[in-house]
Amino acid sequence: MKRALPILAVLVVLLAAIAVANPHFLEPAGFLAFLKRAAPLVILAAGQYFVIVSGEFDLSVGSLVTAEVVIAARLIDGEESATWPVIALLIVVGLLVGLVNGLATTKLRVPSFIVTLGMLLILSGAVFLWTGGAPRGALSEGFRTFGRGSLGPVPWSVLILLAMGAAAIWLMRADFGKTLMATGDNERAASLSGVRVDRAKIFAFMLSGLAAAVAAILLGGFAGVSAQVGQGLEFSAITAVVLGGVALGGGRGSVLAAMAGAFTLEALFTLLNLYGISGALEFTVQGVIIIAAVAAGAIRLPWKFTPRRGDAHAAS
Amino acid sequence: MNLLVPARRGEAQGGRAARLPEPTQMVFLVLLGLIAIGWVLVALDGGQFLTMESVVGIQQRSAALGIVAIGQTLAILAGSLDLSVAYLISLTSLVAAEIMAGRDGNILPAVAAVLAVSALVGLVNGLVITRLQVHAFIATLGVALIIRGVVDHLYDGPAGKVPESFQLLGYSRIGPIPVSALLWAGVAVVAWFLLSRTRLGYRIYAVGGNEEVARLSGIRTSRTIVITHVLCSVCAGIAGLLLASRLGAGAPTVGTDGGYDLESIAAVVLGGTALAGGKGGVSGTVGGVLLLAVLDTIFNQLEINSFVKDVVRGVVIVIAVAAYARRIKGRST
Amino acid sequence: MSPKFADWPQAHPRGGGSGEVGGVLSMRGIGKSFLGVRVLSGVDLDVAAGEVHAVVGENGAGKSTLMKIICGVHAPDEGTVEIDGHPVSFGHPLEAQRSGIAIIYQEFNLLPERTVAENVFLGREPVRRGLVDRAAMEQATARLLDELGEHSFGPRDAVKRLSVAQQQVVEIVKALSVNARLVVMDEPSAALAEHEVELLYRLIGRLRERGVAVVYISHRLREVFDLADRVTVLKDGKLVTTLPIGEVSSDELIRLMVGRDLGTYFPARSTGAGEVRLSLRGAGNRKLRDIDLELRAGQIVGIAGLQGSGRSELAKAIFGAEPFTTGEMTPSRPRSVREGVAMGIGLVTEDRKAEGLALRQSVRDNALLVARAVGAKGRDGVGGLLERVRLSPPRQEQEVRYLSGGNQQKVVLAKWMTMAPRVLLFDEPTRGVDVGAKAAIHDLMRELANDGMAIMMISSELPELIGMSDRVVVLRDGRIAGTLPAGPSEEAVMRLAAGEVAE
Amino acid sequence: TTDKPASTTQSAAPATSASQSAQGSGTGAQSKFFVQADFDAQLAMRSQTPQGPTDKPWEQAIAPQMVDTAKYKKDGPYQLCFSNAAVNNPWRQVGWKTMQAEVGLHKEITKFTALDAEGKDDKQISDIAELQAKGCDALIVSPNTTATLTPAVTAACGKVPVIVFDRGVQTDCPVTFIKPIGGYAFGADAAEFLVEKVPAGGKVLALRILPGVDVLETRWSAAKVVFDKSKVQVVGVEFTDGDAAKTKSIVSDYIQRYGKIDGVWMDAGATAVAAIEAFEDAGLPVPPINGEDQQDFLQKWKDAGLTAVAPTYPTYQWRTPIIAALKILKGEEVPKMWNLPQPKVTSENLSTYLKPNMPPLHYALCGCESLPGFPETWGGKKN
Ligand SMILES: Nc1ncnc2c1ncn2[C@@H]1O[C@H](COP(=O)(O)OP(=O)(O)OP(=O)(O)O)[C@@H](O)[C@H]1O
Ligand SMILES: Nc1ncnc2c1ncn2[C@@H]1O[C@H](COP(=O)(O)OP(=O)(O)OP(=O)(O)O)[C@@H](O)[C@H]1O
Ligand SMILES: O[C@@H]1[C@@H](O)[C@H](O)OC[C@H]1O
Ligand SMILES: [Mg+2]
Ligand SMILES: [Mg+2]
Repeated sequence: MKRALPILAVLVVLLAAIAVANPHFLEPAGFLAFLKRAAPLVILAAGQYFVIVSGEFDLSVGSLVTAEVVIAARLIDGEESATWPVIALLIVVGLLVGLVNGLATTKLRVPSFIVTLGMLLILSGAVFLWTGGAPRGALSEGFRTFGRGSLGPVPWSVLILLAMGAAAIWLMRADFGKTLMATGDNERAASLSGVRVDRAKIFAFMLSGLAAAVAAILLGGFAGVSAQVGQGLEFSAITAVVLGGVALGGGRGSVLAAMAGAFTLEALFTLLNLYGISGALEFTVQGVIIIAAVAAGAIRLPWKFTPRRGDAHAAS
Repeated sequence: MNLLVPARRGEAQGGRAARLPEPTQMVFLVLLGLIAIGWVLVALDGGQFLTMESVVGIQQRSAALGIVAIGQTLAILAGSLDLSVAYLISLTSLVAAEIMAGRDGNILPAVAAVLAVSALVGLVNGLVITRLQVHAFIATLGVALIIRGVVDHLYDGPAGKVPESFQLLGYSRIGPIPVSALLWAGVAVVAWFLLSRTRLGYRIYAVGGNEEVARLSGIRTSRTIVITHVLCSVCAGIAGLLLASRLGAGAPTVGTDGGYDLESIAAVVLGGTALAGGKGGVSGTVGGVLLLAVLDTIFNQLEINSFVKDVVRGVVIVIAVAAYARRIKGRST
Repeated sequence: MSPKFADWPQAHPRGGGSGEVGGVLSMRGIGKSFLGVRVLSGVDLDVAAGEVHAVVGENGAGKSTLMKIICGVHAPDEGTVEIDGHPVSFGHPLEAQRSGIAIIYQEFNLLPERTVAENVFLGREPVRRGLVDRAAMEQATARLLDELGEHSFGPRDAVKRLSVAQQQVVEIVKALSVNARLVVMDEPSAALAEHEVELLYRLIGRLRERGVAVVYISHRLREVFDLADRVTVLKDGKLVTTLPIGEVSSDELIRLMVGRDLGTYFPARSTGAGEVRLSLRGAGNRKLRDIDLELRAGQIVGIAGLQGSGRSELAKAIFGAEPFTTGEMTPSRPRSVREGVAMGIGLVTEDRKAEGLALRQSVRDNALLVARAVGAKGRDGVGGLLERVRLSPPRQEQEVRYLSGGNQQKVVLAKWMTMAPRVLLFDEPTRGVDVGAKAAIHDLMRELANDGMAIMMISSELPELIGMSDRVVVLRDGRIAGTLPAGPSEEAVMRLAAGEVAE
Repeated sequence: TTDKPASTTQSAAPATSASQSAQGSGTGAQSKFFVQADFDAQLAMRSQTPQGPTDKPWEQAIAPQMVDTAKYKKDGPYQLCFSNAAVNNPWRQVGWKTMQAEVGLHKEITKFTALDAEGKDDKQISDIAELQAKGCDALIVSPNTTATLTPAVTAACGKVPVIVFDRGVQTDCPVTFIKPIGGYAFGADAAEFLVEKVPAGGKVLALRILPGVDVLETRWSAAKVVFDKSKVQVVGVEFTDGDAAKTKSIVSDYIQRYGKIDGVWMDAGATAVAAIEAFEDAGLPVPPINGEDQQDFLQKWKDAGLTAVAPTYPTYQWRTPIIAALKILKGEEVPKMWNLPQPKVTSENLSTYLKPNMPPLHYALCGCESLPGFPETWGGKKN
């Protein structure tokens, strides 16, 4: 919580700025709509957090999201009864992709940047190979409920977000989280303390895959089948995590802050939109803000106390 | 109870692995193997693999990526990386074509402007990383967004015009060797020379190997990183010039469409340079780029669709780097 | 550029000490804070040419920080530094280097992927016509190695292939190659075995002869008394005193450092041995051969040996971090760290920072790491444990990296004690640990033994090893060269370690 | 040696713009891609009757000016080559499958060599060069970018008969250029519909994919001309990147901000359904809207009884280049500018285009129903 304070402060300022421009935003409906829109990215950020805190990267989540949506559409093919089996399958696929990423990273000892870059290519190639180039089939209404519908006034995606967020926080407080954190901090020490570091990292990748699967269910549900749902999400998720003050390289930062980072990014997009920054210049503003935010965080914290191998080269 | 357990895996491999060449050399073996496989496959398909046109094609296809990847090699060796090259290429292609505006007399100013713009972007990358202490991944991603915004804001399609004389850069060849390939070779030789023969090169390896050790040994690490980023960006600028000469105009999407950011990084690691820095070199990168180009040529000849290509590329990259990791592990035990 | 060892006189009597020649280094009123924490204040230090000046103090007393100020790594917040009477303010290590200051840092400072010559001349590569002159660099390195009598490796070997001791030699060569007026050595002997320390002594003697000033930091008081002309004591970042070495005794020095009497005694030995907790019969692997060893409840078994004799390998193999490929281990041979832990074995590794701690995590999280890794219960007792290991102050939420070396080692101990291990292996438990913490760790080890734990202790510091062990096993080239009963002489141990046949 | 043509007659900058009439209608400045003459020509073409068989619109041509091709005449069998810009969206997927099926119809084509440039100009330039060496009898090009592919196409013209389709090039060296009427007609069809259905003063939201693509720029610039002359108020012009989620968010934001949106104009149909859903999720009736001939939109239109129109950019144009190539090689005349008819889907003819057994992103005007392999090859199900 303490570590999440700076980013939470930034978030509050952004939210206030949005509210000034758009008073609807403070009404429950307006705010819930914002949460709903942010939910997929926040969930992805939480998943990415586990990987980053363990000292790795997951660049494959964007294409995994696309692949999941395309798979769902083809398999469900408008068939209501297929909804639950396919959702189960999507989750299995997400976990499986994470498993492969994790195994290749730990057992083949390939830097995760490369493993997941390869996975990005493989997934985007394979899924379209399978569908012949464009999404086929259709999602069922039941499937779409999660991204579209709500329980009373509260969108399902917000409920799912809350559940996932709580689970992520709980996981990081549990033994798994503590040992994962230690692994990201000092893999050798963790291993010599009996931590199954490979297993911990594989599990982290699987959580990222799971997050991608859930994000895909929400995004597919929200807007339907599309071949580019996942485009660029990997960079957004990593940016969100870093914005939350979580260091690339591992061993530092809280999952709450990572999720707050995702909310901040989403709030930033909303704000730029509201203040009518021209479509293109939005990117420029975004770039400046991200650099500035990370720079501010770096200067605030003792970024370099004990020189540590790998700090400067977190990409490895 | 626990008698005579079998020897460890690491040990068993040690002997074999120790005889394998460095990763930067291994990539050329893989390249040869791939050419052999390609030759067979294409022959079975009833075609001819290394025709004059495909050899020229391989070089043409490699040149731009090759030049960017050389720059990326420098950045990665110094323990950094540059995700802004793709947008920078778009930007510099536009700067070049706009200034040239179809007139021969403007070529020199245009080239100078491109070099200045790219050096400036490299300087910004380097300073954000060293002065503001932002991780290279985020710093260069941020700079990429900034350039993207500017380019998208100012341009919505190809612009400017490259005069005939400058287009020779992209199109002429001397026998089977395109001028663009010579340009690539030139950049590679300069980079190789820089890395292996100059103090700056030594410093790049040192900073990438361990920044703290480098600093304590009296190296101005920030300066080294900044210079490396300037060089990396200048390489991207040169690629932008080359692409402008090929396209006859500047194009706001030429860099991203080419995927020069992630693909250049892939080529570098495929060439055996460690993503963590401090280990590897230019020759490996040349091999890595050629490997990707030969793969492309095989796919082209066999008319395999782009989805299969992506899958194969992904698998090749991971397996190659896994092989290098094996080798290194074998060595160190 | 290359130093001329050949010109050095061969004899090396102790130098004239302070005052004889002009001061090379003079520091006045040095103060330094990190993140608002005061680390140094008002420290003065003078070093004369040809003087060996020892700097001692507890962990965290500020010795390394002071050295880093000399060498341009940190800028002082207050005070002045003069070299040869000229005030200097270095903004970068490079500038210190150019003023003729060389340093052997406490932490290893080499690039494993580069060659010995490249490391030695790192940042100062000789150039000819703008290009790096490899040949000159390698020749100069070869000459320096030759001067040192080091022939086991050459200038073109990659540093990653060298042993720890060989790497330490490279560090030394690197410092010497600067041809400095002032050489700072921050615990240069920490990674060296006794006979290698001898080599270091000779070297320092030659430097002194040449009029080079040497600042020498060590936690081993014997070295201080062997080498130094004067000694400066730091405590809590403040100067306690500077004295000629002849005017102080070892007990006094300890009192100055710690601020109280400690005595130089080790806790009393065990009275009797309990049941056999662990035994090896003919155990071996690629580094070890034919090891027969018994660890008994209540006993401390000391393992002696030269650098690379296989002591750490033995500890790691018993623990399950490395395999035994031959022989037997009872009750069973662990195939992984987790199996070792499950058998009740713990290992306090020799390299705390690299292998023992997750430095950015809290004291509590580190202390609980093993328990969490194996999913064990009993986490409420952590507070008590931290008190028991005498962590001071026992702040559980503190990040471990902010602790002194001694306190860090206590956290490592607590980490294993959460598991109440039956066998605890200590590899260099007091390396880089100050005298105060050292005594605390010694007391604790004996306490654990008395509580019935079986303990194995590896140490390169013979007095400590001899003082603590109920039995001393000497390793040589991966084999047991001999076993000695409690309280052997240093000579007896060395004779076995260095290769004379045991009876 | 050079692989480049001796001279290129290109004018890189898009032709001069006319009618800079922003009028404060919210439509912004006119696109620099706008060419009044082309605009007028395309709008006129909409009412002309195409020549050729009515049941095969891909063989029809509007106001053709035939060119002689005798000099290309040669005996079969033939090898055709195709340099494709990309297969990176459903529109191109459908077209590409259609083209391959068309090739399958002709025994005299013994070899069909296609290279995919994956959306990279530079790769397409090399691809075109490489194809020239493969002994092709004719080269079909679907250029990735108009200006930048011009030199490469010019170079090829000197060696083989070249057929260009979809996006154009800035040279008339190809034997024929095949395209539907064009983007102006598309944009105007949709805008005219909205102007008719949205009450005066009504708020129209315009959604565009991205700037800078000529076929899309013309669509918007034509709509702008239409809107500027009308009484509707364009409250926003937004770019969606073709992303459904982003589209839905943008539309929701506009609904929230303005309370009511009276019409939605889109430059392409891919995200039309997402836009519709934004109204549904807000519990509002869907205002008049345009989409494209994609199945998901047509389905939604029917199910929800929308007030809608779907201009098209027919994928059947992918059949024409093959037909044209064979005509050229047989020495038959072809139109210099082969303008294909560009029908629009309206509520009257909706049922003829809606084919529920086809995948959601299938384009109805594929002209592929009679081709071998239909519907499975296009991802459809037999029923
Ligand atoms: N870069 C830094 N940032 C913050 N604090 C630091 C830094 N370097 C050292 N310290 C703190 O300064 C104090 C003095 O540390 P220093 O390393 O100088 O002690 P030392 O006397 O060399 O100890 P040891 O005997 O363990 O080597 C310690 O409390 C240490 O934690
Ligand atoms: N020749 C070598 N090359 C690289 N590393 C070595 C070499 N020799 C020893 N080491 C490393 O040094 C460590 C200590 O080795 P070993 O167990 O053989 O010696 P030791 O007797 O424990 O000496 P130390 O005093 O260093 O602990 C081991 O972890 C080993 O990996
Ligand atoms: O090639 C274009 C295609 O990519 C786009 O989607 O629709 C119009 C076509 O001209
Ligand atoms: Mg120290
Ligand atoms: Mg040891």
